[in-house]
Amino acid sequence: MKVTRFGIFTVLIGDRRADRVVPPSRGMARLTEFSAAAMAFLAVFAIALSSATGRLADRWASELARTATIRISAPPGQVEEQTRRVLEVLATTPGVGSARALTAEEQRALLEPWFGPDLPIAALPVPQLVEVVETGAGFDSDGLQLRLRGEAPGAILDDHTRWRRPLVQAADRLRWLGFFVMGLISLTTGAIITLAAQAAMAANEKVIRTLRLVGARDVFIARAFVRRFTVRTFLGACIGTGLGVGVMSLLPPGDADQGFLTGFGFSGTDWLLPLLVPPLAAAVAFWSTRIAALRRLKGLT
Amino acid sequence: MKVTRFGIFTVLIGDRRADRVVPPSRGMARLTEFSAAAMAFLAVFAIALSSATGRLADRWASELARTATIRISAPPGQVEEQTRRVLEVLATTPGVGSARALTAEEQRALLEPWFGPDLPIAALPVPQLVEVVETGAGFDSDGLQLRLRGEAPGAILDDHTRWRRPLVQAADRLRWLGFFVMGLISLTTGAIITLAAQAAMAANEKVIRTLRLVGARDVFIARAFVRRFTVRTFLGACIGTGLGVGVMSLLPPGDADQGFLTGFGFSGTDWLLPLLVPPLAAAVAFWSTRIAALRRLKGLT
Amino acid sequence: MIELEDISYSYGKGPDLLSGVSLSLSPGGFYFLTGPSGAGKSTFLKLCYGELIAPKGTVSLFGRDVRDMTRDDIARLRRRIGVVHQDCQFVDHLSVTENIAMPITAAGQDPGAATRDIKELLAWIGLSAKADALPPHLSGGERQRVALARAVIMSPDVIIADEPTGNVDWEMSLRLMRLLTELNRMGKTIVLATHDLTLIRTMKQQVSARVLRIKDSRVALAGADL
Amino acid sequence: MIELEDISYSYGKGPDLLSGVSLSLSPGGFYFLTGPSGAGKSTFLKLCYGELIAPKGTVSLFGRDVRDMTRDDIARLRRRIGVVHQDCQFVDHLSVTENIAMPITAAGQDPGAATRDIKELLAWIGLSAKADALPPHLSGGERQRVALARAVIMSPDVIIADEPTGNVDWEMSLRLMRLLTELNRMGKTIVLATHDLTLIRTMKQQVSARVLRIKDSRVALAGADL
Ligand SMILES: Nc1ncnc2c1ncn2[C@@H]1O[C@H](COP(=O)(O)OP(=O)(O)OP(=O)(O)O)[C@@H](O)[C@H]1O
Ligand SMILES: Nc1ncnc2c1ncn2[C@@H]1O[C@H](COP(=O)(O)OP(=O)(O)OP(=O)(O)O)[C@@H](O)[C@H]1O
Ligand SMILES: [Mg+2]
Ligand SMILES: [Mg+2]
Repeated sequence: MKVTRFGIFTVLIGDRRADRVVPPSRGMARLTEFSAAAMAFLAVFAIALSSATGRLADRWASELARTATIRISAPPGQVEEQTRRVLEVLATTPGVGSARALTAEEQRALLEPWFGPDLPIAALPVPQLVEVVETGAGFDSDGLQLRLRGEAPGAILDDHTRWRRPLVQAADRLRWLGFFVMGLISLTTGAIITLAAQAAMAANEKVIRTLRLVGARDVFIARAFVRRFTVRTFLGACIGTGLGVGVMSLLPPGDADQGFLTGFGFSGTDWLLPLLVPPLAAAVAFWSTRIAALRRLKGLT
Repeated sequence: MKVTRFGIFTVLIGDRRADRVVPPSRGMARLTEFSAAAMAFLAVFAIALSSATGRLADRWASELARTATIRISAPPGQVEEQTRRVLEVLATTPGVGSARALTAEEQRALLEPWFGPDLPIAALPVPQLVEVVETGAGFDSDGLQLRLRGEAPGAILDDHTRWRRPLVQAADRLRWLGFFVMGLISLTTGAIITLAAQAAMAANEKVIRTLRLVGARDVFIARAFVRRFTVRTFLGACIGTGLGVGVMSLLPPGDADQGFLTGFGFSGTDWLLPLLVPPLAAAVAFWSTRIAALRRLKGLT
Repeated sequence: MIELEDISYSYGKGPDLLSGVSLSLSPGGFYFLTGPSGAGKSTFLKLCYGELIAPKGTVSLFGRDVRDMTRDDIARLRRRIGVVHQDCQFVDHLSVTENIAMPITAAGQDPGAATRDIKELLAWIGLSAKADALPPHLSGGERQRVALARAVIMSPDVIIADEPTGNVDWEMSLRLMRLLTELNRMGKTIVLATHDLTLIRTMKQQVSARVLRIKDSRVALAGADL
Repeated sequence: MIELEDISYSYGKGPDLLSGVSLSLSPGGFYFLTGPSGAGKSTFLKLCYGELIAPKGTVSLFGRDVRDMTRDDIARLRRRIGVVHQDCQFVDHLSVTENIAMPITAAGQDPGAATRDIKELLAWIGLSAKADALPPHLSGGERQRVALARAVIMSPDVIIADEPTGNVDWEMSLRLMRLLTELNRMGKTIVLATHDLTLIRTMKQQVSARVLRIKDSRVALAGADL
């Protein structure tokens, strides 16, 4: 029951004579090509989604999350002393990566939207702000609050991470959703091509019987079918990918500063990712048809 | 060439005798059911995407966009006078829906994160803030800035709409993307079912010829095929929808306050939308098979 | 019953297979159709039950011109004509019994009522044991017998059989012929294409059969020269 | 050449169609196989070229037990046995010429070299005009002739034909027989199933043919009682 191996190379080179024995079934051909094209088109969108979400999650993770602010409001003379003590506390707090007091200029820049550029910041009871950068593990914000209250009564912890963390999680989740949809599409393509191949083999049982009758080997028959389906799937996937990339490039280009939604699409080398779709689709078609063909042939003598 | 009408009702009621004449082709049956299921599954996700994005776009449109702030920094005695004049200017500016000066409490609440709750707001040179709500058309912000400069030299227009508008546009765009993907999925389903139906009709040409030979009318033959395909598609779509809804309900529930990403999924009556998928899929299958069947039959005598 | 008037027929752009054929098959007649392989016997029969429609000339079946018929009319017409196709077409996934009952099902009637008729027919053609077999599991001759059974089950006015005995042995051929002569005595019209001249000669001694011969795209009554 | 030893065969759980058949077909022999319809002629032939494999007993083809053969071995074996199937199986979308050349293509050889042989064969079977036709557009008898042409194109050692003349007229039958007797004179083994006793009697006068008869699940040499 052994069958001489034939690889994807033989399949692409092809054998005109073997090819001709497979009926050029218009219905099945169109079905295969169309499914491949539609799936490739959807795959391009799924790739774009997970690539855009990946970028977003990375940016949020690095920029937004993992920072907290401590605000120190105290009578003018005590601010510096309390700031020093807060920094000391933070230096010994597990989960705090780094901490530093903002300079007067930085504080002015933060307040500018509210008071305009001419604010005499030195003359005001503006609290001192301390920026805390978390480590990956994060710190225990209730414990820190308690310790701060003991050391520096004017210090208030404003933990941004509390509301930022869900956003990062959500971006991660969306990225996984993208992967999931991609996986689903690959499986669906594989299944549809497999089923189409099986249906084609079933519909062509007469041809297969006739070929066996006149002494054709399994490998001759299978190769013809496999080649037909692989080439059709590859062509369909190329068309679908081309259309998908075309539509994507028609979308207005995303401005990186405007966040995820306007940045939907590919950027930079991401444009190369869709190129993987047609060969992958062809590989799926090759294997699913090959297995379907050889399994079916085993049933006939 | 007229064919007695048969509706979706007859198709669902069925006719055991007519049914039996269509061969129970396992390959085609599975192909149809699987495509329908996969497409329904994807459709559920697309519906979820566009429904979540729709909610987001609505919220952003109502909450975020269409507001601007005017900041009036002036020597203490002049603030009230300039505020009055700014409101007058706004009242006659086209595109401004409403405008009002914030109260001292509201300003204190806004500044609290920076200065703590004990800020003696009256003692500070805190600028007066005026909230401006745009109409749908929006105002000409450069023109307004110029007019304000003439009337109230201390007034500065802070136009949030400039950076919020792209977000709303993006949300809208994502919603359209959802609709687009849904449309694409419907078309793909229709096409795959049509092609599968055509392929099945082609594969069963012998049965059809035999039935015509013994005096079966077109409507008898077509009905059997149409029923087979409609029922299979419906079943497949039910399975796919069920799986899709199941997976969606396993996703952690979104907290409406945390914005789009965590809120992916259905909320409230949106859960009813996926119920439309199976009947729509069945309708697509009904019509595409019916057309394929009657067209094919016309070619035979 | 079946009237052909100045019929010409060719497949595609090929030469005329039949040309200027005028013929009238009268009710209750028993006709043999013969001629060399490829002469057009099957083509002639297909014209007689509306599977092919001649572009030139008129074919009238039961008094109606086939070209004026809708597809549904033709379907109803076929219920009055039992046909044995040369390729014995069956619905391969249905049993022999269901296939024989197929004309009844297609006419929208209940095949259950014909169960006894089918059993008797199967016994006559020697296939009682094959009632539940599937057509692809039958031998060549068994298929031809089932096809004949299907053609006669509705006891149609006309029975058209294309080489119904090509794959059966001589004894079975005679058995099948007896079935057809019996139906002919009941007034049915029989048209039977065969290349087996021995069979024709034998039958001519039993029924007043007429023999049509296709030669050089003409159909002519054969005389004593058979 | 073809040796059967104590072969029994039944389809599924049915009764034994053949039982205890031992037989040896010698090289260069001309064998007729006859018996009533449904007796098992086609089944017997299928055992002789490995389409069916008997669970009991041994079939040796060219000295090798079929049960020891791989699928590829069987494929190669079929290139030495030309088969006319009772259903004349063709690749429907390829022309008559391509179908006749199919054994050459399947063996991985260039069918171009056989163009002249195919032309001569087509002329002999009277189908020169049909060289480019598709099999579904042929008449029943034309299909049988093409199937025979395909079986002999590789001039295989054994030619097995199942009712190759069921749908052709008497003159054509004799023409086809002359082709087979010619091949038999060249040393080929011929096994031919037919229910046409007239044909067998006529042929027996021309070649030293032996007649095998299947009866009651046994295969026996028929004597003068034919
Ligand atoms: N569908 C078709 N398209 C083209 N040519 C056809 C078609 N059907 C038949 N022919 C040709 O028409 C001729 C007559 O065919 P037909 O089947 O009527 O012959 P026949 O007399 O029944 O022969 P046989 O005894 O072999 O069955 C043949 O040469 C055949 O090749
Ligand atoms: N695939 C199958 N499955 C089950 N039964 C079968 C199968 N093929 C043939 N048979 C049965 O086996 C018996 C012998 O069949 P076979 O085809 O060998 O007969 P045959 O002698 O060639 O008859 P004919 O002259 O009619 O062609 C028949 O009764 C048939 O119904
Ligand atoms: Mg014919
Ligand atoms: Mg047989």
